[in-house]
Amino acid sequence: MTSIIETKNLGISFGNHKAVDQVNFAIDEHQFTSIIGPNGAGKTTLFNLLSGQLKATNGDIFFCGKNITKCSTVERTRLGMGRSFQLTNVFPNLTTLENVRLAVQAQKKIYFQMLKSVFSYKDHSEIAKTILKTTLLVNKDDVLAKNLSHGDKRKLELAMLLALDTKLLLLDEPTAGMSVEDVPAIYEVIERIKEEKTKTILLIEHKMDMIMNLSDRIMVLFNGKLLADGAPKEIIANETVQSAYLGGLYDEYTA
Amino acid sequence: MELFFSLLINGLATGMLIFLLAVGLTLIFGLMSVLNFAHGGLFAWGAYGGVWIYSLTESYMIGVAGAIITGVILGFITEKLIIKPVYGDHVQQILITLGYMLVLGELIKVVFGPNQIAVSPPELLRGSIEIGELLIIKYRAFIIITGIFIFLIVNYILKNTKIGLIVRAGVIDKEMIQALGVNINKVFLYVFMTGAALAALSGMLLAPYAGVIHADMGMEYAILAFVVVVIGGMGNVTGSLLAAALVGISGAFMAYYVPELSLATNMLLMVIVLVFRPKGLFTIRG
Amino acid sequence: SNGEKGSSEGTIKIGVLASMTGPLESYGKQTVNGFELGLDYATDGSNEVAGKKIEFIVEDTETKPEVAVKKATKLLEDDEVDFLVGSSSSGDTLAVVPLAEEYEKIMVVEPAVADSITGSEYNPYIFRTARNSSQDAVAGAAAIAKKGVKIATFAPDNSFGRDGISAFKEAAEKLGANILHEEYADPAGTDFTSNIQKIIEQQPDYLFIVWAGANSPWNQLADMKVEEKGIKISTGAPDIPALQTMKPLVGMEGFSVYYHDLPKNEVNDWLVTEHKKRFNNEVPDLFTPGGMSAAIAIVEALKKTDGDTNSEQLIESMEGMSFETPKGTMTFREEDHQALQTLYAIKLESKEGVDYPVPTLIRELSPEETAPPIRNK
Amino acid sequence: MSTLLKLQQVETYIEEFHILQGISFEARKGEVTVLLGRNGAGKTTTLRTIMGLNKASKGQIFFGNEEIQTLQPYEIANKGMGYVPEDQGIFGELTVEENIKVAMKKDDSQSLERLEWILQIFPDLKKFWQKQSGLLSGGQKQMLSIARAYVKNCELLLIDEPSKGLAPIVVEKVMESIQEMKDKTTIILVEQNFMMASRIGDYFYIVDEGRTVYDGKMQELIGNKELREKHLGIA
Amino acid sequence: MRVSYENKLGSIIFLMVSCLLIVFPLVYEDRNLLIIFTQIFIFAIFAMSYDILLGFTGIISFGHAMFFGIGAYSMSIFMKRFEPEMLYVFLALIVGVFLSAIVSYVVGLLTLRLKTHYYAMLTLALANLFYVGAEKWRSLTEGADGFTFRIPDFLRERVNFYLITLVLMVLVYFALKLFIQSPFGKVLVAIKENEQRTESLGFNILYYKIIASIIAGILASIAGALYAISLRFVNTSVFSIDITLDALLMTIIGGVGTIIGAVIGSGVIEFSHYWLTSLVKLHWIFERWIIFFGILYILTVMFFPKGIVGALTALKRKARHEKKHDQSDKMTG
Ligand SMILES: Nc1ncnc2c1ncn2[C@@H]1O[C@H](COP(=O)(O)OP(=O)(O)OP(=O)(O)O)[C@@H](O)[C@H]1O
Ligand SMILES: Nc1ncnc2c1ncn2[C@@H]1O[C@H](COP(=O)(O)OP(=O)(O)OP(=O)(O)O)[C@@H](O)[C@H]1O
Ligand SMILES: CC(C)C[C@H](N)C(=O)O
Ligand SMILES: [Mg+2]
Ligand SMILES: [Mg+2]
Repeated sequence: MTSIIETKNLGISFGNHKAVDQVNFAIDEHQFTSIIGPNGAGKTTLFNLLSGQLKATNGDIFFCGKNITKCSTVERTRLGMGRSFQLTNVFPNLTTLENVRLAVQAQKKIYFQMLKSVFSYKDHSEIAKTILKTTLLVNKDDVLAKNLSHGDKRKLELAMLLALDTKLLLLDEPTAGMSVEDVPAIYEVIERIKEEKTKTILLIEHKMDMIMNLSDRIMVLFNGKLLADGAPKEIIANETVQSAYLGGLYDEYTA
Repeated sequence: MELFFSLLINGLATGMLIFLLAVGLTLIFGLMSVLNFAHGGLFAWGAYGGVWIYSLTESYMIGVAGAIITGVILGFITEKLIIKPVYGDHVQQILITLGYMLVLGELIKVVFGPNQIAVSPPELLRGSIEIGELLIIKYRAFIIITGIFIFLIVNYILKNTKIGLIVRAGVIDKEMIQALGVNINKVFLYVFMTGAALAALSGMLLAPYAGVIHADMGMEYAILAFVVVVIGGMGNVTGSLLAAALVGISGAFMAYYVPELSLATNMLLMVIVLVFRPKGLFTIRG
Repeated sequence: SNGEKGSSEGTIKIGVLASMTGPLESYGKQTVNGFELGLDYATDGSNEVAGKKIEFIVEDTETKPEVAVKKATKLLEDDEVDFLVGSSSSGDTLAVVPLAEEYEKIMVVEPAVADSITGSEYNPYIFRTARNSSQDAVAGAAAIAKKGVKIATFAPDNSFGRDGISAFKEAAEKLGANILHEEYADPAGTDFTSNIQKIIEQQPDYLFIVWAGANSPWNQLADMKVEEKGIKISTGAPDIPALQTMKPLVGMEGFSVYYHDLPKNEVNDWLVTEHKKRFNNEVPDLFTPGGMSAAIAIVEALKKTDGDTNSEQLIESMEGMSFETPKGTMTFREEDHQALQTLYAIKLESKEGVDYPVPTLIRELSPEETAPPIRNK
Repeated sequence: MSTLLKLQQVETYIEEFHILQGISFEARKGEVTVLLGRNGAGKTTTLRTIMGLNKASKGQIFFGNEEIQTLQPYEIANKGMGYVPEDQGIFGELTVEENIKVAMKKDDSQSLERLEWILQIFPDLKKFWQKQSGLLSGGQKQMLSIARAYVKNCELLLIDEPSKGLAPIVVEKVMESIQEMKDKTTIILVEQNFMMASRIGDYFYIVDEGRTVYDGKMQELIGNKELREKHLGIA
Repeated sequence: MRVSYENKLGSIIFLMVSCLLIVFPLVYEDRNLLIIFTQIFIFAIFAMSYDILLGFTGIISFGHAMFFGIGAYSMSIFMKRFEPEMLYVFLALIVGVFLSAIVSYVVGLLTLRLKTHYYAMLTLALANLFYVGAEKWRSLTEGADGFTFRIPDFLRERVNFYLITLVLMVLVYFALKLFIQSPFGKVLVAIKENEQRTESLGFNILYYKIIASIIAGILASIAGALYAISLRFVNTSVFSIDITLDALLMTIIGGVGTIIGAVIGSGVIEFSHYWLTSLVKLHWIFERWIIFFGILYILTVMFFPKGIVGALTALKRKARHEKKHDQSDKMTG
């Protein structure tokens, strides 16, 4: 089986601070991998490297066997890597629907059409609306994104990623701030995508129950280094992970 | 060698003058991120107010004080009426301050008449000193000293108080700074008034230098001040000082050695700086 | 419906374009005041010529060519004026000049100076009572240029400055002077010391300056002790507010277009008295006599045609016409319709009770002496 | 125990939208009062209204004995209220140090003490003391926001979802710190992490569609599965 | 859906007004008004081109006069150097468009490096360099004095020219309306809102910014060419900051990001200018009409902070909301 994404000695430094340091991994297609680690461990930075928001100081990234280290964000997205952002990052003065429709438009590769109204692309709106429903954003089509509550913004963030419909999904704390009531539904959405076995998912989360239930594999980042990489059971047993990341709280989740 | 020093000193004096024009703008535009196109209007009013009092009292110092008072009063009115409603919205700032600039400029003509008014330096600062071959115009030396003095004061205040910090924080997130217990509206008002007072002061200092004041002087010099603030890096007083010196000195040397390009000097300088250092020569740390 | 208005009703309409706002506001107002006085003078207060009433409408060009065109078109089409007069800026005037031709109306140019108005952009409907740049230059040259005199020049780096200097150069060289160096500075600059430095290095006998605008070099010339270094400064005397900035130049020899003390004739006496009477004791300034001359020229022409406003006739009667103005006799030269006129070689002197240096007469420069080259062919 | 903050039928409009339609609750001294409710219920708006960042159009807010709904945010803050907003509200272009300094009164030894204490809880902040705060990781920003509110000595602290984005071990520390402060500082907490809310909360209110619809002791909620299912959709 | 409906309404009104304007010169002979309208149409095109940058791509430029000036000088120089014939008018237009496309391409490239004020100041400087260039290249431009030129007789006829500018404005309006409603236009708005996010959706923002910049530049150059024809005169003032400020003010007063706002703004400014200056005859205070002009700007910001169109939409939205409110009240009540 070929790996869909692979890194070789990947690293980035900010000044003399190595935020990501010599990270090597390869992820198989349709695998569900979670990344955990303390705050500031370099998880988001790793995502930024994979999706092209940041340029690696050293090392290489391969996507479907192709070296994409030098590719731009745009190229990577077009190759089939999509991501959501930890800190909500949407188009604040566009409506929820317009936000998602832009993602649909990108997915349909309608880039430079300037002589046709968007309203003639009926299917785009339909797809966007379906996705909004999936992500529990019903009745919010016409709300400007900046006026959404925090939790709803998180949902919109996810909706835009789903609309992009990429092979690889990089999810950065998708449920942070989502209400207890809605988390299960979002969890289900993610689980369903996993079950479909058409996409590869990389997930950053601090919610251990979610991670334990979904993951085929867990990678642990510590001070930019890949500290552990393995099946959920192994990882959770790891002492360093226990003491430096979970503290006493893990029991609560399993209880 | 004399030539070199002479060009240098004259360029530096022009630079200091530009710095004086720009320092108020550095506070208002650089720190508060307000695109105040009426800045020129403020300093034209400072010049007129100051010169008027100067001619009444025949005391240059009282004239300077008068200019500062004009600036403070005008700054107060301007902030309350014109600037306060548009913090954070550049597009609206452009419209309202341009409108206000028209009002200020025309009001000068109503109050002081449309003609230019001649101004000469006080007795003490007239003429020049000769040191060997080198000729130093007294008023220019005065400008250089004043410029450095003002720079030191403003810099001291920004470095040793939290004002600069609070203003920058307030621009980033006005609500949050209030939630931390800061009456940001008042701080903005005071900073604006200070900026206006500095603008007015610089107008007054410019008057004897140029020898004349006129109602349209505002727009003419304001652009130069904007140029310096941008080249120096927004909100960076030291940057503005250095940028102003750079503009002044390169102007002097260009006029001497490459006169064909002297018309374009400032703008060329700005293009070069912006293309190679997109955030200004001296970007603010942090 | 508009067609019937106008001259046939026995009213002659004149549209005056002037900068009533903007940087040339004071020039505009001088022109308008002068024009009003001129009509009074020429019609003996009746405002009538050959039985027809004269009306004039002032429009503000704001010193913007596009506004000037709009206003001129309004005057020509809505008000159906028979004459245009104006304007305070050469740019505005140049933009309007073709309209005069298109509508076949006489335009009396006052006080715009650009040579091209009666030169390359000339059309037969244009008459200019103002002196042009070349006349200035010839006068400037006449005041200082002699065989063997070394002259450096200083001017703003724009059309006004460059045209002025090239005309001066031509005139001065004709008189045998030697132009050592031409220096041009940023018209909006504040620091001219570099330029002055360069001039000093050339060691000329004279420095001839063409300057307009408030940011003048006078102070810096004094501060840099140009005159102490044996270089005499010469320039044109501007209007009174600008003279106030020229205190450092007392003693300077140059030329003047007009200062109310200079011309000695009845028209000027009348102008000075009347002006003082009407405008709380102020004296007429630089372009007031110009406005007056324009009015006199129009009335005189109408007298000749007996009130007929047909342009062909007017042109015919105006070409070569001489008329009395505050500056003495002016004559519209047949070839290019430029009014030849007296200019004045002067010296700036300080005078008791006057808070600016006063231009005092050295000698009158006759219209023939200052006649500029003909350049409209 | 005495009531420190009391809201009576508070209503708030944002632009033309009627967001809060009747919020009533009290926070007692020395307790942690938790606001629960689903996304968009109006919890954040409630905190913002208390802080004066949104203006209540109806109803009263008492802080101690004083009505504060007409005051300016800075006046409210200076009465002894602190706020950790949901989007952290850090000044991204300033350094960590500057963010903290902005909040501190000058030469306040008490604040310095508190700063010491908070930096022990979040050693990361110390490590990145001179770093531009906008470059911090998500969790670090959250820590900074909490720390900044802590250094001020306030009587009442409004905290909007502090645990989001924090590693479990840090969440635990935040919880401990809140416990530690409790006797001096009263806390109103909005929290989606039910584990955390239940561990440190004393009393809770449930907000739905801009109204407070249920309240009770935390213990009650923990013990009552039915209640949880009804109001929070969790078991 | 609603959005498209509202847009249609605006466009229908616009079209109706335009039709009225077409018959206007036939029924009412007032050359003065004709000229004012022509000027409005030309500046409407210019302001609309500016709105593409300011309203849709979020770019503040202080140098838009650059393209206006290029258009104006291309036309003027062609008319002066060659014969005043329609052939050369078209040639001049093409040359102007071509030149400003090149310049706007280069300037557009810089948007990638520079943000907000910095970009604004850079464009200010570049436009100023063009200004100086025009001043210096006197053999071609005759500097600040400028020069007059002849134009084809067909265009000299004011009614013809009025109709041409009107039709051009209407065409530009609808083309831009389509443009901003297109997928391309939507990406532009996305860029204005959040560049980085737009990129991560797979849109190459550089292309979009450059294309927007070029379109704006080309339209501005056409406006400049028309302006030169209307004056039959050109001088360096076409490169001045005042020209840019005009576009800026018109766009803001009308309502940023609305296209129609640019047209309305152009009309408002030209007419209030005309009206205020004509008041001078009434009272001496209006000699200082510029004060009132300035106050107009100030009042606009205070009472219509989103411009005239913005104020109208807000009113409408409020009305709709209240209606909805009433209904829901009824339902519950
Ligand atoms: N652009 C940047 N410049 C400088 N330092 C950075 C930058 N981006 C991240 N860092 C630093 O790199 C480290 C890793 O940050 P990162 O955002 O990847 O953490 P994280 O693992 O996602 O943490 P969290 O769980 O809190 O989100 C942090 O210490 C952060 O301050
Ligand atoms: N500026 C605004 N304009 C219109 N509606 C707004 C605005 N701000 C908030 N809202 C709406 O007000 C409602 C309440 O928002 P609030 O942020 O208080 O919710 P919350 O309970 O904090 O939700 P969350 O748990 O997601 O943070 C939401 O439906 C939101 O869409
Ligand atoms: C002397 C003045 C009338 C000069 C004016 N600036 C012009 O261009 O004509
Ligand atoms: Mg992260
Ligand atoms: Mg919230």
